[in-house]
Amino acid sequence: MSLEFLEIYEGPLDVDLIFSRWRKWGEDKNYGAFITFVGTVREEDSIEGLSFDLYEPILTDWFAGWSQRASKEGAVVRMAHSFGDVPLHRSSYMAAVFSPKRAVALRIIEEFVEDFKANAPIWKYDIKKGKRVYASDRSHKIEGAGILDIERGSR
Amino acid sequence: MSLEFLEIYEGPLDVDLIFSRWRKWGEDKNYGAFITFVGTVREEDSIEGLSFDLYEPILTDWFAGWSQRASKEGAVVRMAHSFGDVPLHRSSYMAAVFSPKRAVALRIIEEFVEDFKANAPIWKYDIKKGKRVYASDRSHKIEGAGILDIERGSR
Amino acid sequence: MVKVEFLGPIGKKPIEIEAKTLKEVAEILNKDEETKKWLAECAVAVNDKLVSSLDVELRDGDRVSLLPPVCGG
Amino acid sequence: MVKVEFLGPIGKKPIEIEAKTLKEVAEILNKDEETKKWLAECAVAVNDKLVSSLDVELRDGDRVSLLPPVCGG
Repeated sequence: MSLEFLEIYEGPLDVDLIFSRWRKWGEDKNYGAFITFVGTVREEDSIEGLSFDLYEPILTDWFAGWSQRASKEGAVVRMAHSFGDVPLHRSSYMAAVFSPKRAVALRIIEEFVEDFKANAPIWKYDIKKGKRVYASDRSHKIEGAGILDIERGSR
Repeated sequence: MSLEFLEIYEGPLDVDLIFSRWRKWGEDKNYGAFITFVGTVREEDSIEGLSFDLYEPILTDWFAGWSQRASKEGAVVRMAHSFGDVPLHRSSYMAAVFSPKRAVALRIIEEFVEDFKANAPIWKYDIKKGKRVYASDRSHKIEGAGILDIERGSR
Repeated sequence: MVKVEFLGPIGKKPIEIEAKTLKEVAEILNKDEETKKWLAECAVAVNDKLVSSLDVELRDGDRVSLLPPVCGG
Repeated sequence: MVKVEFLGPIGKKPIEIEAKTLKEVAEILNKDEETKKWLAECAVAVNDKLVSSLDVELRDGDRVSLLPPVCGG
């Protein structure tokens, strides 16, 4: 596991540059399969963009767990994510899996991206009329959420 | 379906250039998820590279079928493949899926790449001591193969 | 003293409270109406490690973080 | 006359034969020892469309293609 494989940027990602760097790295390491996922801000619901907060210590732990899991199958995961504002049609998220052969890489990219959506400590806001609006309708409780809610818990 | 979305090149792919062109196209079309698969020639079994033959008319039909299938789910597939020789650590195959949301794209990339491996009319050769050696051990019969083998069929 | 941090959209400054266990933290947070509405939604970390139970002893200087529902990407 | 093409690694030049059906093509190809060994492995296309049965009538100028096992990527 290398922590350099988790990259955090303020504002939109320079997708081509990151892709090219990752590609070269994978070629040098003799990987046969290289899959990338790029998440781009869609124009919808009259938003002006998205904005993100992230909590780096727990994000790093989450990512380290995935690096270990991937390495057991001979694969490597890499990721880049934005914080702050990302305009329409620009990208806030890139994930990649490298492996010697395709089948492992195709499986891991799906599991990695789905788990990222469910558990990575990142918060999304729509930008509307210049203001951040928490995207609560699209957000997911982290596994184990709710333990502090002792009143509801004891009902 | 657009046949321009199937690109065929002699020799290795210029991966960064193709990626960047596809990415820009997807941003302009307002897709939120963009997944790419890149297949790179691994250094193994003392090969000097790989070489490919492909049969374009049937490859085009196969790809057109996939384009239709993807478009029913609001997605787009793109692909680039080499013919002729591809050296070690260079890439011969790129596939991409664009879709508004991630789940469809993650599913389609896997199905597309697996079906490509099973049925696209492309033949692979190892290059050893400057000669092409058909990779028969890694090759797969196309669905429905064997109908001409009437002697075995009538046993 | 234990520091309690409210991450992301909760939009509340950190507070310092006296508590010997995570259960005591929960009791204190339930008394604040603004905070209370987030509690059912939030995961909890102690010193940046997610925890799954309130049976956690706390020491002076420990940090408790509340993580509301996430949506990266 | 029907043209028979041998794609990819079969490495054999196209041939022209007299045949009214794909079944007749199969019978002719089974007589050639070199070609025969590929038949169990090959898919077949008539005028660039894959076919799944020998019950295909052929016309003058039709093309029959043999596609050996594939491995793209």
